[in-house]
Amino acid sequence: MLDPYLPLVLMFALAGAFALFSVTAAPYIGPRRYNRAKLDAYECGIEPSPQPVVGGGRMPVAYYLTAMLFILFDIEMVFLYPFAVSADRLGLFGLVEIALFVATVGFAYAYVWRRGGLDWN
Amino acid sequence: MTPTYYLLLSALLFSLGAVGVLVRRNAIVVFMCVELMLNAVNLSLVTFARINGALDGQVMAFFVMVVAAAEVVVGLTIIMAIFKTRRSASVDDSNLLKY
Amino acid sequence: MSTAQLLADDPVWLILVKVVGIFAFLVVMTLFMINWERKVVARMQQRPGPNRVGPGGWLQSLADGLKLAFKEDIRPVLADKWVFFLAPVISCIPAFVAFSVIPLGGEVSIFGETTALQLVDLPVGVLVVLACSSLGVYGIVLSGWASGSPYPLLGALRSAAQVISYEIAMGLSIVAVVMSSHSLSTADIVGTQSGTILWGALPAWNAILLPVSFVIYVISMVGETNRAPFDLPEAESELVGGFHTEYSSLKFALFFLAEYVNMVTVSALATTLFLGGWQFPFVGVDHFLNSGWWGLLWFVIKTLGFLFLFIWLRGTLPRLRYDQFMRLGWKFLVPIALFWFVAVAFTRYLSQEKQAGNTSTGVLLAVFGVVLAVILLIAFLLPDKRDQRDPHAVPVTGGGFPVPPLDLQVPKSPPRRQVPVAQLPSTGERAAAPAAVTASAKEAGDGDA
Amino acid sequence: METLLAQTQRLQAPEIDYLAVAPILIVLGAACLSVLVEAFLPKAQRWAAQVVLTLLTIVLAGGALAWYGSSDDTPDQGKVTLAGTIAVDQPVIFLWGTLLVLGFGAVLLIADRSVEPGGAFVADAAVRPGTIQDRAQAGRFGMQTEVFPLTLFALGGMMVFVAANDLLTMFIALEVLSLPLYLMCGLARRRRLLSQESAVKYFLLGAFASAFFLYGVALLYGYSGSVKLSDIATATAGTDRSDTLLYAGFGLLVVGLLFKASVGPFHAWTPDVYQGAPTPITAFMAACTKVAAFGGILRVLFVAFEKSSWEWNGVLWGVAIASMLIGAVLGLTQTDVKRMIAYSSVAHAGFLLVGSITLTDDGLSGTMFYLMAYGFTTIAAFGVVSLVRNADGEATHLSQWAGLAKRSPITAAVFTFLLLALAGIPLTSGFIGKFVVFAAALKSGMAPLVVIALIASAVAAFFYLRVIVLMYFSEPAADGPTVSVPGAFTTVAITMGAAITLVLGVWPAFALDWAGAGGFVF
Amino acid sequence: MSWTLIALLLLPLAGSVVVAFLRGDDRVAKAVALAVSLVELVLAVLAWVGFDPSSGERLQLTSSAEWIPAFGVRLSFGVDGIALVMIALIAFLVPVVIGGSWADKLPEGRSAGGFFALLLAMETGMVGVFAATDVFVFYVFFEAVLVPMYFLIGRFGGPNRQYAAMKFFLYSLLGGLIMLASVIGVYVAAQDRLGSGTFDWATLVAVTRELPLSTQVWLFLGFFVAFAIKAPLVPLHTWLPDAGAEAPVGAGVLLVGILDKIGTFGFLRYCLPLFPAASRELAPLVLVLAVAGILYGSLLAVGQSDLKRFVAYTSIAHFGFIALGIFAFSSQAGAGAVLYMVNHGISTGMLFLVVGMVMARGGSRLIEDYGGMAKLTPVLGGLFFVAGLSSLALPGTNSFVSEFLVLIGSYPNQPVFTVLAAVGMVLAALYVLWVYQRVFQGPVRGTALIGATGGPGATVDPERADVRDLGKRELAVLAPLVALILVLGFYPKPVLDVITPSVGATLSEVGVADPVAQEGK
Repeated sequence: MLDPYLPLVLMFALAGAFALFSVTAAPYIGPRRYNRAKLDAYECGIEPSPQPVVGGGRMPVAYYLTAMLFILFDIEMVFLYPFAVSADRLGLFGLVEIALFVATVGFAYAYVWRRGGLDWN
Repeated sequence: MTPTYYLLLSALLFSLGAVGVLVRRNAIVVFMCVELMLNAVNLSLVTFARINGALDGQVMAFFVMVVAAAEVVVGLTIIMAIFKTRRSASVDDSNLLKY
Repeated sequence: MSTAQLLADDPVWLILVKVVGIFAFLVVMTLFMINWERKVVARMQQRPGPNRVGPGGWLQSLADGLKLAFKEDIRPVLADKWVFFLAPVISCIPAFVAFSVIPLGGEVSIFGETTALQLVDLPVGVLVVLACSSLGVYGIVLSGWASGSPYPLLGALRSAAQVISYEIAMGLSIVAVVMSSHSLSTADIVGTQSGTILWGALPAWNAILLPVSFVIYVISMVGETNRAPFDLPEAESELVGGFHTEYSSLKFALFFLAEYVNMVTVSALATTLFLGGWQFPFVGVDHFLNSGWWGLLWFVIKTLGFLFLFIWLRGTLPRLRYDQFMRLGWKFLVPIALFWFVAVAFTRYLSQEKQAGNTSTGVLLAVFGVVLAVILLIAFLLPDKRDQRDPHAVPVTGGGFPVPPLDLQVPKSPPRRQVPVAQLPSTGERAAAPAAVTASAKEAGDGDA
Repeated sequence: METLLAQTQRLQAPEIDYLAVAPILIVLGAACLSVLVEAFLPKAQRWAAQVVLTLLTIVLAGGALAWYGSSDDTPDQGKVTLAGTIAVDQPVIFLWGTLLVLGFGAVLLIADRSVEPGGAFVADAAVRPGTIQDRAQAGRFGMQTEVFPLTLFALGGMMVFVAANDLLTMFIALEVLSLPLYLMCGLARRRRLLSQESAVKYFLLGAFASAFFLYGVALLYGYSGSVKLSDIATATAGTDRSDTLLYAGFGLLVVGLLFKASVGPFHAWTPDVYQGAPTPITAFMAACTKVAAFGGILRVLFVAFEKSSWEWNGVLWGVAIASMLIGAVLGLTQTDVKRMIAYSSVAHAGFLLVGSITLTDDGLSGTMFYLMAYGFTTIAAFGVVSLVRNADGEATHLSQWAGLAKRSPITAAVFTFLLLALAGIPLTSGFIGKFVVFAAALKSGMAPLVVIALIASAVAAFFYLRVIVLMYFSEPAADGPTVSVPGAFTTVAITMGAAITLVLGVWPAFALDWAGAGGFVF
Repeated sequence: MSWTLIALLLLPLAGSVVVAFLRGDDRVAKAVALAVSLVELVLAVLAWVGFDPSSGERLQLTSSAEWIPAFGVRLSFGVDGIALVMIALIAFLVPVVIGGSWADKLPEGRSAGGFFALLLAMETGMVGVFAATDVFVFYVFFEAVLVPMYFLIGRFGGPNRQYAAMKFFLYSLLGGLIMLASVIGVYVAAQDRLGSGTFDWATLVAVTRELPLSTQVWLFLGFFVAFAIKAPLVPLHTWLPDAGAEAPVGAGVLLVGILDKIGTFGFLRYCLPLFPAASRELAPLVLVLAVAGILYGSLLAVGQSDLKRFVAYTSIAHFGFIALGIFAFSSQAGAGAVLYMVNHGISTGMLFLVVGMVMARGGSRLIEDYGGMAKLTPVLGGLFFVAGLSSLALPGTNSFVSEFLVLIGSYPNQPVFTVLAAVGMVLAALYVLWVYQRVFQGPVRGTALIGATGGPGATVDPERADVRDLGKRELAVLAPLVALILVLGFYPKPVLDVITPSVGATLSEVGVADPVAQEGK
């Protein structure tokens, strides 16, 4: 009996091989004509700003907030799935617990909402 | 594959994380090293669950993930706050507190 | 014999065949989809669309793809070499892997081997899809970050924020499906959708049983794939091309491929989760329409239906503003999905109790009502009554619009041509200028040793 | 796979003794409620509502605890509930009671707005330090009221931590108590850079330590096949398992715990965090975290590792000695009051560890009594520290305390009393605490450790005395700080701490009886 | 249940609180303090009368109450003869000190109320130390008494007071903590033997003497170090010159006169009865220290240039005699040692007071700043001489009796040490007389006196000098001391009667053969 995950690995390998081949081959297949402007960052024709964006680029805090919220809810889902699978067996206890769980997340959610964490102005 | 290899891998990852925490200077990198440690533990937990033929290790991994997530949220907040002020996330730049 | 057991007996060659088959299916679907999209949109806009290359113009996208391969591969000087190189790969692989768990059809026989038309049936099947779509985000973020250019970075951020935001709604909507079929296995989920409800009037599809989940899923699947009207990361007017602005040649093609494969995957997943998968409605499992290779046909038809929806939306709807888009996701879909999840959980419990003949249903109904009311209250009523703005308060979120870096000053043009020494200003100023640049670079750097 | 499925089939609802865990439920429930208050009340009403809610919660939880503790139905041995994850026994009741009262005092300090206009907490944490807005917010009469729900969550986490009967619950509780503390450290209204820096340090080191703890949990799980303390104890009794896992697991686990308890040499965060955090939070942290951490250490050592004690005893001896010496010696060099108390807490942690590794009933009750005594003294001490201020906020540099007795004899007298208690002079709780712990240790044959501990406390006494010398015998500095007249909240907190310090020193019988009421159940 | 001791304990405490709240008006505070201390003296006399040395009861005037049942700690008080004389000494010295400090110039900003409140608080502590019959309670008082003394030195002392106060406190605390280890050890031993722990002294005596020698030695050392620091035996004495020199005069009297006696009292009350075997084993060590103290203290006293340090070093020598007497293990020497404790309190107390009066006039502590003072202040000079003679144990003064008893009693057991100690007597004569000669004899000279009389180089006319002789208050303060010096010098029997049975009981507990007693048979 084969490991049930083998097909996934094969799929991964095939897709990876294909993608890697593409990115590796690309420079060799295409032409190469040096032009300094071409290698600058694209900023709509403006001279690119001198500071490097990599590492130092700063972004609105809201993105961090979204990332944190995502983590919160993603983890919530991690708990909802096992419950969902065995919901019928858990009966009233499981139901009450999961309702409490969702409510707890809901409190945090309401807090974030009310305090403007979800606003993009 | 014997589970021992997973345990060794987990130990290795944990050590890497620990060393990273000790030698790296960027707060965010340090923080990611801590997360690496937590995930190394997850690997251990799941492997042990497999060895013991029980589910609870995997359930624990869930809890660890939750904790890791909460840590990420809190940690990012704190690090961002100080980063905003100092424009540097280097641990060495935080040197106001010493005797 | 369950699908999982069936698949477990697959010999390696059969698995390889299936892997290659699915890969080919996805690539072909992509090529077809691009063309189809252009044609349909063209028709909607009263123009013919591509009609030159190949029969009826159907080879246009293939030609485009080949053309891309022969374009120059550009890597900006400021880009992070390896991450820039790997990002398309990272974005591409999960797109393909996610499709592995989709059941394309029922039990068939391939070269004498009895098997199911599915690459793999895992007990955590649905999670694989979700996991892969999460992994795909890395490709997006890393590509934007590695480009070393502000537009891709902001595009990537937007895109990532969008994908993860809608992934929440998507994940929550799927929970209800999982609850009704007690399994995360895609084959099981398809299996539970056979049969009919309401005395044969309707198929027992989850789309009908769980309409709210279905709607949320469909909306979020469009948001998740960054498609119109949610194609904000590629909003040409604001952000040029989004996270892949700096990419060209085959690397760009890979992003393109990944996007369309993702579309196919989410459509296929929608089919699987909500439209009974490969099964033909109204007839029993044993009916000949549900046997053999027929399933593949129904599956493709249903999937194409969803794909058409994508095109239709693109041709019809204007693009949303970013704040509208995030509001829709976070303030509408997520609370409704949560509410719906709890409601489904209660309803299932109630019906279970009723079947068991327990009489305390009334009490439970009351509990149900109270909990619903509480959640409703939280989800809808109170948060909309916005706090009075504190005049002193500092906005938590900051500006959400695509803005150039916060401390943007009009930079001094770096000298392109060598200026004759005589024309240079005094040496003091000459020394000062580069120093300023390094100082700001140091300031902006993260100080990592 | 089949066995796993079979396990899921066996899932069933656990028994819950709601009365026993009522204090936890009340505190954590109120914490959620508090979040909602934060979300829905207008800014102007939040402070009042939060203070009332928080104090009421603690009182209610205390009431529930008292009711449960005195009820006839309560088994004397204590009981294990919530599917074996929570044990409510006599030590837990004692520690819960201590935590709640200490928490009450800390909340009073947190809530005070008279000493510093608007309270010790930043009005708006999002404002960047050092900017114009920051100076404006420092003068505004408002504060980030999120600190109240955070306090309640931390308190709830502490309560679960001391009652956790398995390591996973313990880990979760550890995080529930730590994460809010990390945040609270960064919320000071003044000296925000220091405050934020302390938060970062605490967070990074805390997360590092909890990773160690967790790896220890994983290894012990591998060793014994369970994370229940009792199962680990059973496993250590057998001999056919991998000792490597046991030692490594125990070591890592204990490192995590010792870190939380700021036992040297795992104390590196303590001085920085104590100094940088807002003083009410420092008080909360110093008192309650110490109680919780040692509650956890006691339970882990007593329940899970009693049988293997000969393996680790030597190591913990060394740790205790190191902690006492580090705290005592490094404390000598400090020039900041808060840092000094931090080092003193490291030394005290060493004393507590001496009591913890006795593994006797006397050691248990002695350590718990010490915790209680230390907690109240510390809360009051930090309350006093928050009163001594100059234009920039608190004046914590020792030189600024010179001649304080002349400006404010009562403050100086109270602080002197508290310092004497920390030094362990008779007629204060500190003396009785040291006495009971050392008596237990001596009884377990740890005479050398006791002697070292006594020498360390003599050394430590030096830096307490130095403060007294400064306050009483030195001439006041010309631009010295003023002593704020404390508002009702701070007054109550300081009075409570000092009075209990005195009562426990003069008439400790009731507390000793309570602490010695029973052992752990598992 | 006798209330005398409890009253003795509570009265000064209450007085202290009252005085502390009278800080506004110094005169009232002083008056109240004096009144309280006089009432205390009356109470002490009552206690003396109530004590029956011949009854055979070791501890009398006992009282006891529950305190910490978990550890068997009881608030037990009682006195034997030794403790009784010490309490009487306290009650006698405190009013003297209050009178002596009546007109002290306090450092700027300090109120007299605080000073007297601390004095009274210390009186409670000292009485408690001597009256406690529960080891735990003893320990509590032992430590608690440090605090008021610490503040007395630190707040009201000389220029170097911070250092001195700190040194005093840390030495005592370190000793106390080491003793704590032994206290706990004794408790644990009792718990092992009796099943339940106790701190009752009488019970413990029965228990600990059964302990094996090695245990006894360790526990003994714990107590011994604490007491050796208190009664400064030589290597542990360095705090005393500093503390004695920097302390205000009144506090210095109590420090040297009473507080240090806690150490020698502790030897008698705790070290010997609790650990007889260890005491016998370690007696030579103690004797070496004692004799070293005598010689070292005397030599340094000879070389001192500072008056207060001079007194402190003479005390170190005297404590050597006391320790010698105690650890010579004969009833004569023991009784002599206890009597010496009383006498030393009186004579050194007086010496301290007189030195204080000299300093109050000259404003300097250095001997070289004085000279020929007897011309200006003949009465003061005379009294200084009396105190000095008492200190060098001239026959006819109180100290002679005790020193003689010590030497006589020690000789049969420890001839070598006794002979060495006798050398100390010679040195004592040297240092007392030499200091007297330098300060009081000859022509008026020295910057302190000249500064006080009209500038450097001025010819001092005794008739017109500003340095006045003793006033009425000062005479009243010194008179009782002189009286006692003389009375006890000629008729020490009442005190010895009280002391002897207790000393005898102690020695019988040690279980050594008493050569003097045997001869007497």
